[in-house]
Amino acid sequence: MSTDRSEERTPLVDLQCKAHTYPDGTVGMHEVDFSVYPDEVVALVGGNGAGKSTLLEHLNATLVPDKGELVVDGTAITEDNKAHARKAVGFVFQDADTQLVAPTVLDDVLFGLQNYGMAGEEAERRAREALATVDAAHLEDRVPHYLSGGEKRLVGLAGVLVLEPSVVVLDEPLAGLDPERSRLVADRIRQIHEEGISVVLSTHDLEFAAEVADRVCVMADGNVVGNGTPREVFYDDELLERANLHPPAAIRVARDAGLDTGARPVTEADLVALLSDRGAPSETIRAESLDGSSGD
Amino acid sequence: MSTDRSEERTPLVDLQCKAHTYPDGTVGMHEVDFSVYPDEVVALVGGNGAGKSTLLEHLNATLVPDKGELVVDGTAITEDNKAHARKAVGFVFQDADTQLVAPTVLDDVLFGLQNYGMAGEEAERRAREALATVDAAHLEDRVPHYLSGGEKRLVGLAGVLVLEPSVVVLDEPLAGLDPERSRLVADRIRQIHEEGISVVLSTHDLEFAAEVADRVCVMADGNVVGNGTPREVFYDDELLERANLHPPAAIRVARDAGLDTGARPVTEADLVALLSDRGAPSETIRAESLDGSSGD
Amino acid sequence: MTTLSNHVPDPRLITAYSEHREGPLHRVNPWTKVGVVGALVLAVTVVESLPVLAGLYAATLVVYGIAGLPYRRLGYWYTLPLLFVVSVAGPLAFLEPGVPIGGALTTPIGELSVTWAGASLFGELTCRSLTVVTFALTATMTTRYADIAYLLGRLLPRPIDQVALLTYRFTFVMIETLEDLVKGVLARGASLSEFWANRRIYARILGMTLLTAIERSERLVKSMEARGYDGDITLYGDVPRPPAREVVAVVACYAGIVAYTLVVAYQVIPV
Amino acid sequence: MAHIHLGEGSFPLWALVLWTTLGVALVGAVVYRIRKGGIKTHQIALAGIGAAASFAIFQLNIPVWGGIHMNLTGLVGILAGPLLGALIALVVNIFSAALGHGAVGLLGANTLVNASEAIVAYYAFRTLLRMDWDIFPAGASAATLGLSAGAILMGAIIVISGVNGSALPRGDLTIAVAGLVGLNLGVAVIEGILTGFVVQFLASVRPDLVGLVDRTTSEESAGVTA
Ligand SMILES: Nc1ncnc2c1ncn2[C@@H]1O[C@H](COP(=O)(O)OP(=O)(O)OP(=O)(O)O)[C@@H](O)[C@H]1O
Ligand SMILES: Nc1ncnc2c1ncn2[C@@H]1O[C@H](COP(=O)(O)OP(=O)(O)OP(=O)(O)O)[C@@H](O)[C@H]1O
Ligand SMILES: [Mg+2]
Ligand SMILES: [Mg+2]
Repeated sequence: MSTDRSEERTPLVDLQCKAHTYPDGTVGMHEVDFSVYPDEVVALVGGNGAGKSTLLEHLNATLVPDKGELVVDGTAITEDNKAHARKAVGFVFQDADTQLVAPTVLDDVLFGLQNYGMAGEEAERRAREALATVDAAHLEDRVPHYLSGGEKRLVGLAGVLVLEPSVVVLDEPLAGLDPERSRLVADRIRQIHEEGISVVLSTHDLEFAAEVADRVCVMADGNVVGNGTPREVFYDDELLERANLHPPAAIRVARDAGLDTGARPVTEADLVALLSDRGAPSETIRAESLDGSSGD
Repeated sequence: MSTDRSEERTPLVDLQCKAHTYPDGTVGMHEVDFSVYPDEVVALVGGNGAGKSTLLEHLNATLVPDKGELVVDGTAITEDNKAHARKAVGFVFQDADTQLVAPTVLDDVLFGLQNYGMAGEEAERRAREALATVDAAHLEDRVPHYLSGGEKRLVGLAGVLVLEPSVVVLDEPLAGLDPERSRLVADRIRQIHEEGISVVLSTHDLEFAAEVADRVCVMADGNVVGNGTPREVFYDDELLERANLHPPAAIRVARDAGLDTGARPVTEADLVALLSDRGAPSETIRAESLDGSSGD
Repeated sequence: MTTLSNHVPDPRLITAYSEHREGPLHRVNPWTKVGVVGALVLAVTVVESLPVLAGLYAATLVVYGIAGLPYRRLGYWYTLPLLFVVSVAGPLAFLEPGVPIGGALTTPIGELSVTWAGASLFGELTCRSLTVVTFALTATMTTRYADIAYLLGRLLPRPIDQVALLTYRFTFVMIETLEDLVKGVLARGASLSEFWANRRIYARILGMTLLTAIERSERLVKSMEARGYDGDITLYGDVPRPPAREVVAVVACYAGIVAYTLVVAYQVIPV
Repeated sequence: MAHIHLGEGSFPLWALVLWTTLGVALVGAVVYRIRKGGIKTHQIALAGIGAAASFAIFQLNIPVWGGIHMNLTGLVGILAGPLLGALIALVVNIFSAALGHGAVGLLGANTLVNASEAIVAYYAFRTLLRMDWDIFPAGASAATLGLSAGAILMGAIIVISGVNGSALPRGDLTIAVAGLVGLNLGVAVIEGILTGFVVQFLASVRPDLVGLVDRTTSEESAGVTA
């Protein structure tokens, strides 16, 4: 199982990590070789403690391998030029609360810009623009403490987007969000992708992974154990078993209902399309209309 | 939309709350009238900030209404007999981290027992039994702080079950858990229910609600706006719209694929059953017989 | 939450007043309020006359009311400041030389009586303390979060300003952590009503609070560094300079106090 | 934290100036030391959130003698070290004063008192551990020592300053203040014991925080205990 891309293009981020050991001796991950290519959405999936957060935090040199190498945009990252990795790879942490440090939302979005020496009108203009991108312009004067979970996440995202990174990393972007807010965040992720920024995210929600990702990476026991398109990965039972995962609902339904005919649905939309193809005839038998539009 | 039960049986917990106001003046919920009956699983659903946690925390008198009343097992709860509510209604908080306070897992499970004056061999035996119920016997000597999210949640559950409550309340029991651990927790919830304990839980995962709950309560803006079986609630579009929710995947798929024929699937299993019934025939159209039946 | 004390102002309530209410003092420039706090501190330090001190205190109480703030809460919040006054001024009320009020009480250690001078001292110290307490609360309850942050950032040297800003931001988070821990143990039948019997539970709650704080700070470092922070940046917006009439008012306050000091208190300039 | 703060206006003007100057000198020295080592993000984050925790803990009503409140300054000193401990004491005092607890004019005096608690507790704890004391008695004694030092310092500050408007001779004032310090020493013992239990609990969960084991990457703890 491999992505064709890997041979074609130069990666934006290339991580080779023999091992990462936490201060208390826990090996968070080992023998990991992970790249992010231009213009893709990569989803990291795996059980609790599989090493997803550990891997993600290596991508902008928040953590560094015991032994290994991180190359960002062609530059090898060392102790001295971590700032390069930090700037090129934006990071939205799972815990939105610890990401917002300034007294107001606008100040918080400005925070990163100021750290890179930009201030004044121009900085404010860009900050407002970033907030608008995530549909959060109306929040600019609010105190972070009074934001809802979803709003916090969006503001965190704006604070990263404003730095114009080439890659955005999101650790569990949907954690704790209700369906409506999840949809909002998912839409923003798609939009960022359309603007040409690569996205790497971790999630426990395989339906979400199947929907947004071009590529899915499966982790287990601190290792990347599988890698491919959602369809490749989620139909690989052995792989999923190894990572303690279950296939997404669409696949389970298609299988359990004996529909597994080669169309290989992965997302809900696939399933609907498959069913409409098949369901339509029997629908008509019951004398109903045939405009159940679906598919995409 | 109403539950027949309400007229038949006396509730285990009966909450009438005119309003609850937080210290900073936010009204967390108002005009809420909520009961838990013997032998049921109730799921509370609703958007972020709808008031789910606020309602749940009233059930064991962690929070008290500005004006209102809580009756547990026929006893009205006042400032002086909160202990009665605490003992009868076990509470597993959303944030597993702030729930475990002892240096080892076994100590933590013993914690509640000791508070009720039970100690020694007998207490330990019961604590071990409770840990075994949630499949966590092997963790007994571990430091709770270092457990994975799912493990913490299970230990928290054991710490409550050991007290033999008549109702167990779980605030977002699946938050942050991977699919395997979610399934484990869901299985435990079913098992607790089979043992005759009523369960009240809140969740953002409507598929999960549809699967485990006998009754679903919908909250919006600090109010209970709907109440009924999963099928009643999740097919009530107006209600879901009002609460900013989308129907579970099975319903969406069935609808989008134009399968909505009266069988009204709610869970994945329903959908599979429906499809197998229908799938078989249409499978057969492509060479087999036509005895499609649906509904039950 | 009953276990959290209502004798200590809850920062969440304070901020709710400053963020969500509107009153005449909300519209006063934050620098002006700081100026007035300074003037009041100076005033209560140099003024020695009980009537004048009582007048100052009454004035701050009125301002508190005009700002639309709740008097009943203020009563609770006075508990600790009053305790401090009592602990220092209480013994002095008995020891202060002078004419006893009423009869003396005979005790094994000698005669005990409150003197007029002692009672007056007690009154003075109470007015001094409560004047500033009341106005400090008025100021914090009518100044927006972002503005307070700006003042802190401006008034404190680096890196204390950074520390103070993070403290301000995370106080809310830590109070919630503490509250959750308390809820968690109460839900499992713990009683927190007696300290000694529950000392271990207290230790665990407090230990977990600090542990959470430390681990949060470890994550915070990551998140700040991920946005290029290296210990040295402005985290706050801007507060304009006060309008001329407010400047005049503050200057007048100080001038009045200096004049009072020179003329009445130290009698440097004879009248 | 000694449980009695000095109230606003207790001292004459000259004393206010004196203690403010000394407080500024102490804080200046701390800031100088921190700046000299290069300001590290983790120091700022720990001090910031540590102060927030200390401030939050102050909200908890501890049912002794009808209810006392503590900031656990001794514990904060043990965990954060003398430099950050002193900064935390200052910041906590600033926020306390803003909420009408403590005094704006006596920030200097109150900070001197609390910083001394953190600093003494830290060094006492290190020393006792080196002498192979067990964790509970070491934590409890160190915190009690630190808090006692603070209480005595506070007594000294009051006696030196003299109470504003009081005609009482210094000798009699000393007697009155001795009673107050005695009371505070009582509270110090209670807070010390509580600190001992907390340190013991933390040692069982994360021994590296109380310096019982070295973390392999010492980056984290190095600045903290500097
Ligand atoms: N700060 C830390 N100190 C010690 N061990 C850690 C630390 N952070 C993570 N670990 C350990 O490293 C391993 C990988 O953890 P990681 O957080 O990367 O998993 P994850 O895949 O993100 O899990 P989750 O889905 O629960 O977020 C786990 O065994 C975990 O216990
Ligand atoms: N401690 C608190 N202080 C002030 N307001 C609060 C507090 N806790 C909750 N609220 C407010 O009360 C309302 C209901 O919150 P609650 O936590 O009950 O919602 P919820 O349905 O559990 O949301 P979520 O799905 O995000 O957990 C919200 O507006 C929330 O901001
Ligand atoms: Mg993770
Ligand atoms: Mg909730």
